[in-house]
Amino acid sequence: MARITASVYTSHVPAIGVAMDLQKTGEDYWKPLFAGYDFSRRWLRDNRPDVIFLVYNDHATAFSLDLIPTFALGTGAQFNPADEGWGARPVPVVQGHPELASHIAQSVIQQDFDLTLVNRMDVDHGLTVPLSLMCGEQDPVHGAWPCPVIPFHVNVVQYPVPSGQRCFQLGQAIRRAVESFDEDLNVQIWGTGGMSHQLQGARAGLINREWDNAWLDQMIADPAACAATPHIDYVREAGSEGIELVMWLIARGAMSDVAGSGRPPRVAHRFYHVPASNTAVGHLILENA
Amino acid sequence: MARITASVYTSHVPAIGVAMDLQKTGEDYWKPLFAGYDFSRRWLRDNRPDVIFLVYNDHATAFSLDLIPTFALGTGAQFNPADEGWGARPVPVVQGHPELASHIAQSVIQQDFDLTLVNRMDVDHGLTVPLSLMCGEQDPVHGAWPCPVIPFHVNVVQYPVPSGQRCFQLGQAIRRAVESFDEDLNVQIWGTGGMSHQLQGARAGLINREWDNAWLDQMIADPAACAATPHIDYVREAGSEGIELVMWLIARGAMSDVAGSGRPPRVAHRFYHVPASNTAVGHLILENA
Amino acid sequence: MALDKPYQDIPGTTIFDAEQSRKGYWLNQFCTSLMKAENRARFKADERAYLDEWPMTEAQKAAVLARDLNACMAQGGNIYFLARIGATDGLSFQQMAGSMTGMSEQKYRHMMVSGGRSIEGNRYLGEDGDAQPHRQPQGQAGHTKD
Amino acid sequence: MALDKPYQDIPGTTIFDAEQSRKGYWLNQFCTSLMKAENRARFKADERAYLDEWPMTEAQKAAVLARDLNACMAQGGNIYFLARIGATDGLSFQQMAGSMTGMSEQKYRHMMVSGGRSIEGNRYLGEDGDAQPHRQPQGQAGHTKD
Ligand SMILES: [Fe+3]
Ligand SMILES: [Fe+3]
Repeated sequence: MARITASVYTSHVPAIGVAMDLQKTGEDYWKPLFAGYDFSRRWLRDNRPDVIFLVYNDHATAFSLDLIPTFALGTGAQFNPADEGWGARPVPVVQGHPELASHIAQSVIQQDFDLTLVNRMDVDHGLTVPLSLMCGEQDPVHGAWPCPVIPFHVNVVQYPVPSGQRCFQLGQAIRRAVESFDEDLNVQIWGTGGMSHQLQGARAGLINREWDNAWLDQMIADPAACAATPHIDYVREAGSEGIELVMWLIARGAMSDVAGSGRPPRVAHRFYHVPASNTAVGHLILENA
Repeated sequence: MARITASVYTSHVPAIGVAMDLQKTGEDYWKPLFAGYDFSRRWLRDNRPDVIFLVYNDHATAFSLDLIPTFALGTGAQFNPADEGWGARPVPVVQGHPELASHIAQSVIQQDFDLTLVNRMDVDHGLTVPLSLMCGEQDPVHGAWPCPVIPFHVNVVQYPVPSGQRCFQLGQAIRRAVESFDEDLNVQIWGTGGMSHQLQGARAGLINREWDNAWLDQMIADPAACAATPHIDYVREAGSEGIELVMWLIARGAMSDVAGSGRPPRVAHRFYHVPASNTAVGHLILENA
Repeated sequence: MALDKPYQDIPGTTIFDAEQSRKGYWLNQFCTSLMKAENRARFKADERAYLDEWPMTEAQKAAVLARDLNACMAQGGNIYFLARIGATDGLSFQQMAGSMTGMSEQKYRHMMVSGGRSIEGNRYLGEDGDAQPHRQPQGQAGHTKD
Repeated sequence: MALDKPYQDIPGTTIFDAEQSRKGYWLNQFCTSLMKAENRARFKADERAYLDEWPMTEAQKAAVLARDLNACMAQGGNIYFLARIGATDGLSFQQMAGSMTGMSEQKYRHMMVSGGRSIEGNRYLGEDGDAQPHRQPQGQAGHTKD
């Protein structure tokens, strides 16, 4: 049977993609950020999954105001990097895993999550920047991501966005779905976005290092309590775009301790850095113990 | 405050639209069917709502396999009748109610239903045939539907479709949402699709009059029990397209007896007829008592 | 895969689930393309050439060319998508549905006005209703299969 | 409307809720159109003419022409949509975000590398943080508002 072995969490700032695409990672501004991912790239090579279930949000790229899904699961065979206005990122096409994705869709809808299934969409920096951070530079044509990726989009742009509680429960449903897939697959679930940042208004540039780290502590140790954090706390304490953190709770909900294994996950890596552009960057790797 | 005063249920067979659009309603084949809606048209004139919340399913018209929402709520200002391959039906444009629709969206998402919001889509026979049946012929340019309509699409095309239970709970959530809208509006909720029919394979043409009527009896008198009907019963007993009936449970769930008023709804009208093309036509009007 | 598919014991019925949808993806996308008048015209002008623009299997293309809707369904087609082919040919839903039963258009229409196909014997595979595999094609009783 | 909007007491912050989304629908749709190179070229060639193709309010058009992102937000714009205007102008997200604070690009960048804007005094309207209305525009201390 398939199983979720680890979860990875990381912010997905567009400027990080730009820094990698323009070979600026050695500049003083960027060095400390990328240093925080050195371990992670080795870890991913040593713990290469068969499939990555990647939770992210589209930023008005594939989904305009014409159509706003709360949760959208990519069941297609492949997904192209999107042109977000500055040209498409020079990274490999994302290969999907239609069999596992369709299986998860069936299971999760029958667990009363009202998914939208998507066979055709372009994926923006929300999905490709985490892949770049964890896998390093990849030639768009001759390179490749290490394995198939199932994109899972969460609306965090137009309110109301799903609650932390709903996201946490969804993660648990995804775990049950993966474990009912017959093929023997090593699946990682990644949660992306955050941490504190605000891209708008007089309060733009807000960073709340203390709140971010307290949130991380609680998300690791007591995720059910963390999931009860109301939206308003994210917005007030972590900025209007800090709400992206609810996506991390989907990945966290899929870990085995939540399903009652009794053993808290092992923190393989933890990193925090300010700033990347407007944003506080948080990063975690949790392994099922 | 806004309130849901009545629910209307009707099948939405494309051939019924064709019969009206080509002035064939006086033919022997169609007369008994349209006679079943004479009362309903008078009733709608006498009980004209301010808004109709119309639950239907798109039939691979607005939504192809590119994107399959489980639940899609139309928050746009207007919706054009779709060209389903035979040309668009000659009926008026559907005017939406963006304020109430957005309000319902906000409330229902916060009640943990993972809606997709849609501002631009064409509406197919699933939505326009019930309007035609209840309102009679309307000139596409000089005519108009009696009030704004909020389209609500349910996926019943690709399995898994939402359970009857989920639909029934959604109806309850919609009622709560409507009742928290400040403006004083008379809202009707319509559920469409069904009854028994199968459009495919060696079993095409299946009709199950006994099952249909027993299901209607139970849906009226004990909707919670009716909502527990598993998918397989619909498919086996009412044909592969009979599954559309889960949409009626959304409308039924929004009635006040379900919210604990204690008074069962008044059956203002009930009608059943076989056939319209491949389908058994069922029709109900329930008023909150 | 371990998920339950309780609907596989119903005669003459294909459920369009995720697996069918994956199998029929390009077939159904081709059908959707026929919602545009210019595509219908191009398809009619040279069906084979138009089909060859799509990454469909040869079996899917053959099923479309033969207007064999049962074969289309077996290859992952869904009736609401396949209806675009029928619309292109000027057929009604009743003609399309009837074409899958082996009955003549007249006989199918007569069955419908007489109350439709009976459920008796057609709930489970292995019963003796008219939709059961051993009684196909329908409307051919006493005739040799051709 | 009776739904709770608990986020209205945060200084310098607009939440893109259903009401904002309705207000800003065409503004944001206009922004989305700039994801196509040919539309960016047409917009740049004659901004006013391109804007006039959209059913936007005059206030929305003026805010776009002035590149006043705070005014765009007040008219229903959302930053991820508005970013398409910035991309058309060759701006980064940091430049766009900074432009809404009244700070110079240098000062904003310096604030960020120094750890970002402090939360202290910026949680609730009526406190005394730098994002509060009575301290706008920022970075103008000692200067008369112009
Ligand atoms: Fe983001
Ligand atoms: Fe239907």
